[in-house]
Amino acid sequence: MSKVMTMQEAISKNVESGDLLFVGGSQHGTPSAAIAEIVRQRINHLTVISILANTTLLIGEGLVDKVLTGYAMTDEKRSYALQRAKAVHNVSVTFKEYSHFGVALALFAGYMGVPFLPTKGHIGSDMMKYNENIQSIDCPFTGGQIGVIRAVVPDVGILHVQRCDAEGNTQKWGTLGVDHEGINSSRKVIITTEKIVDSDVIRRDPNRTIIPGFRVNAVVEQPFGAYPVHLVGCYNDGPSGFGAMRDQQSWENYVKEAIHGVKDWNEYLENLKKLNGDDFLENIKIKNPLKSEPVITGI
Amino acid sequence: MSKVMTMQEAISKNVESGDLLFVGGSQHGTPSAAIAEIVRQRINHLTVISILANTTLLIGEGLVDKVLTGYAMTDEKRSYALQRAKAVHNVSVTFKEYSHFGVALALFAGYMGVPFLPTKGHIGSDMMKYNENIQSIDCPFTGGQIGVIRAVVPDVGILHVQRCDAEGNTQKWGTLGVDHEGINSSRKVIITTEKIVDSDVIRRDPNRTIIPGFRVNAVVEQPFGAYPVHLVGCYNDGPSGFGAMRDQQSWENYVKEAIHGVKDWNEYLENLKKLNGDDFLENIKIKNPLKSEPVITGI
Amino acid sequence: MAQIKDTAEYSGIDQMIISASRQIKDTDAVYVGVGFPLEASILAKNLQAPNCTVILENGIVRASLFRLPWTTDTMESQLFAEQLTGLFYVNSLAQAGHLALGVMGAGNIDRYGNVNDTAVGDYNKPIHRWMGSGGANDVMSFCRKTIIIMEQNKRRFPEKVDFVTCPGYFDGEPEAREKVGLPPNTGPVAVITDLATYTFEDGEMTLESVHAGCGITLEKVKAALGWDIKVAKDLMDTEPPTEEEMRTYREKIVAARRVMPPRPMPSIPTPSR
Amino acid sequence: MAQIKDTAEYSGIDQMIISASRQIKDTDAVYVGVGFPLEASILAKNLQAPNCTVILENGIVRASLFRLPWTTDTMESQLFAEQLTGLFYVNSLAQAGHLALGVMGAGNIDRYGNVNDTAVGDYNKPIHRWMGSGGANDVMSFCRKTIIIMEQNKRRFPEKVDFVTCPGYFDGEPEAREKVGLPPNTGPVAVITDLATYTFEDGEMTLESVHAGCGITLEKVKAALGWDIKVAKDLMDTEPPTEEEMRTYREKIVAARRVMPPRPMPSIPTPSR
Repeated sequence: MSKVMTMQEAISKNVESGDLLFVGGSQHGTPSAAIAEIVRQRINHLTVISILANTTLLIGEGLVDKVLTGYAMTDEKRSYALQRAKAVHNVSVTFKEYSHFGVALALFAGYMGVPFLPTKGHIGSDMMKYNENIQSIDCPFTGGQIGVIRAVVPDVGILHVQRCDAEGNTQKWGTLGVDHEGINSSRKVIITTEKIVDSDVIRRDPNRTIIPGFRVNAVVEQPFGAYPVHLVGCYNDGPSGFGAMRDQQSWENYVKEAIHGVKDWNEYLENLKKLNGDDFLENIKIKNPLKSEPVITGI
Repeated sequence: MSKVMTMQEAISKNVESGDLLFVGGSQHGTPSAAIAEIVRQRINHLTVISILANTTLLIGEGLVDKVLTGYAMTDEKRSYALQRAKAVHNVSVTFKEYSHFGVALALFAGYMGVPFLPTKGHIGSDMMKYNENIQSIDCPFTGGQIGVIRAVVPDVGILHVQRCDAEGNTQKWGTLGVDHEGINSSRKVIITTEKIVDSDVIRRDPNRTIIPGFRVNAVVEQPFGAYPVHLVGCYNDGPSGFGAMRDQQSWENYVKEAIHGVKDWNEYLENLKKLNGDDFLENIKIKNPLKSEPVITGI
Repeated sequence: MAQIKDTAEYSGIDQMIISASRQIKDTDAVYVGVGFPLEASILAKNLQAPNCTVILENGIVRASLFRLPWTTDTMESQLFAEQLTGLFYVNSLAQAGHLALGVMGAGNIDRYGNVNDTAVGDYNKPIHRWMGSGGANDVMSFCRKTIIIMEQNKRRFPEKVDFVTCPGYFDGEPEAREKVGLPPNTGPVAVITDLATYTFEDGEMTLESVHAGCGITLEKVKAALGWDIKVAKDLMDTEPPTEEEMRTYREKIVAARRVMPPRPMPSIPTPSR
Repeated sequence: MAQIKDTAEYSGIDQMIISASRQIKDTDAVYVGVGFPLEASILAKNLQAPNCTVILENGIVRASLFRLPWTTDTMESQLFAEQLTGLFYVNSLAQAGHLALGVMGAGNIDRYGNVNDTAVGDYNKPIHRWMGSGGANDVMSFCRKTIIIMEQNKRRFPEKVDFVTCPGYFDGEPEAREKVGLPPNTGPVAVITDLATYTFEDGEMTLESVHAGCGITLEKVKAALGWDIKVAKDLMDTEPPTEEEMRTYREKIVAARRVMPPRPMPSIPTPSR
């Protein structure tokens, strides 16, 4: 059964104010277009769990109440996004800090359907003092102390990938960060993809599927959906303008140009080409594509 | 650094009497050739952890003291292998029984490097009464009861795969049973492979690697290394003779023909062809190979 | 193996598989064991549930139709699956509550739906042994609903099993599953045999319908049970197979049944349940 | 950023990276953070450790040589890796004890090797904030040995950190790591700065060598520390870079340093440490 819909539908049907949201694509293939649509729809009071991924924009637009993270600027003095959240939207963001692996473990516990996972990390650190989701217990087998990280089950997860089929059978390659555990822990699942492929492509390489169709609520075809973040096999990091959006003027310009001044991501991409030349997106595409050696199946 | 060696070397250098052994390939791609070599070298007092895989032969040859399993005939009255272990080798085998997922969890805990994993299964079952590796504790977060399965860290793990490179970067496709957690939990790792491929093949599809070279101690190229069990992309289940080896005569015939009467698996394969016709192995090869759609990388 | 002799054009076994297959909805993701459960799920995919996703424990997640394989993990059941992964992944799907339904066999089952796949008599000196849980404990612990398919006789339906491999409703006390830590709102919901179908009312197995169409009587059913079964107020005759069901069943299941391919080694993995 | 002015042909930073790279053995699997640690590991792969496996937290397991990337996860650092996976896998490798060495940066470090990457002053009203642990706690909790590379000044080397992001040896009590449940035989083994190198003796940071070759003196080192440092009995001058080391360092590291490519969005993932 096809799950294909527009980005507008995918977000409005599946993301609600107050949701606990997982954002995939830490460092690789961030779902930038989907994030932009959440901003466009001004869905607020979100709690976000992610590794390094696009939370700054959501924060600065006042849509985030709480962040579960291993790495973020939590100090208003040093973050324009936090200042803006407070000044423009009257939102104070709270943070629960883990080490990166703690975020992975919380999501992994959610994916497995257990209330926590044990770890030999985090223990003895002061993170435990300020994050009640990290505890230490007596190990039932060894007698020593063992850390435990509480499960996180996001209401909705978003992942951008290279290919999936209309039913939502989803394949991503390259580094996966916390994508596997994050998307599999999520109750509702939105997949945005560079390309919707025939199911036959998926089914000739089923080991690459990271979540099966029956777990997926929405499939959106969105080329350059991770731009300006790199996506293996597709495009490199986007050029120009880094360091902008650190003040009110540049931030508001960006939000207007990329989100509220356009109806969708495709119009934004078209505007990028108008501004920067028709070859703007072409230029960041990979230049020397390499193919994997096919694996064989059959009877 | 190349890890390539003969099966004889791989087993003699890495498997010792008294070892806790993980056998991969539950239901798919069992490392039959490697098991035969353990029998040939008569390495005994093994504890074996596996799902449905080739333990019967090891048991009947008196090489196994203990089995960690989710599914096995534990009753001497109903198992020729157990009768033979006792009568011929004076070995009484003990069993620790889990559900299948319990075996996966024990290995997964070993792979993660934690002393246990929690689960909502096994609890309330009588398996807990007879297997001290399954306990129930107060959940540190929810207050309710939660099952815990003790980690298993095998001394050595054996996996048969379709391809790996000389350094041991290993790729298997098709169902994986407990292969991923089993081989990654093992201290020493033996990979037997249908084919040793150029590292370039691995490195153009690194997402398929299930264990990296630095974790691997031995690589053995062994065509038909899973025979008579099917291996995706290579061959179907082997024909003839199922149901044999349920008595002394058939058992001893098999062990002579397949193991002690030949110097290695390749000689056994040659004998199979002599007995059954040159096309014997050719006939079980897949007839209609299908290729996966390559994934693209590059810069 | 007790084969039902009857005068109808279908046997109790046929009725059992067809009745079980009706329980699978088109939107379900179903955790399926080997044997009858696999047959029931393939039948459902050929009838009312073409889109249901079949989950096989060794790591197969499959929405597309496939021919009845001789066991769960074969070249054919793997080929063209939507996802191939491992036992850990499919059981995590189950444990996290994503699987609507489990369909499995059983060695013994008792009044409160507790299943014994391990030992009759003393565990250390058993009168009878099966191979153990396999994936059965996983299925019945995790799936939101579990259906058990098994041939019925008095020996296999004791009032209380000697060994609980898969907890049902323990002694029938309310919330007994939740108290030990099993996921809420799980447990056996139906037992379907070659004689009758059963549901669970307040945790107790309750006779729902008798396979009258193939000559089974209430007395026959009761004689093949180890206790005085609770009978539903609206006890019915089991809905006989429709023509379409029987045709599809004959074509896709009976004709496709294959014996395990003969193999030369003694140490072949036995298919799990 | 304190840049060492010196008369030699190499700076304290050069010495720091080269000294750190020497710690990596050809057989090691090394968990590497972004920045100086990445530079040190790429340098090692071009010198004495061509076969070492470099582990990057987002899921890169890489034995083959690669050009210094501008951060850990780039198209180039991914391309042709031996294994691409996720954060869970690489940290499981670490937690299970398979990684011989971790190399990381730090915000502050104290007398007993405790690292603060979080907050100076009160956690809720900090005088200074960093981005938090990233992968640092994972590296230092799990790797058999951890090396910290950082530029040195008195502020970054307090006697006691205000917030323990990554436990070192706590207060120096024997077995303190094991008591809280950290894996046995782990912890920081060296701190390498632009002024000096340190080891840990009985859990206490101990001055091992001074970068005399680029004009650093013992006094200068002591002035850039927040406590009276324990000095090794056999205090040495740091072994200066060899010609081969300097040539390789200039070619493979200095020439390959790139700034982060400019990007149009504010919400770019900041590279982790």
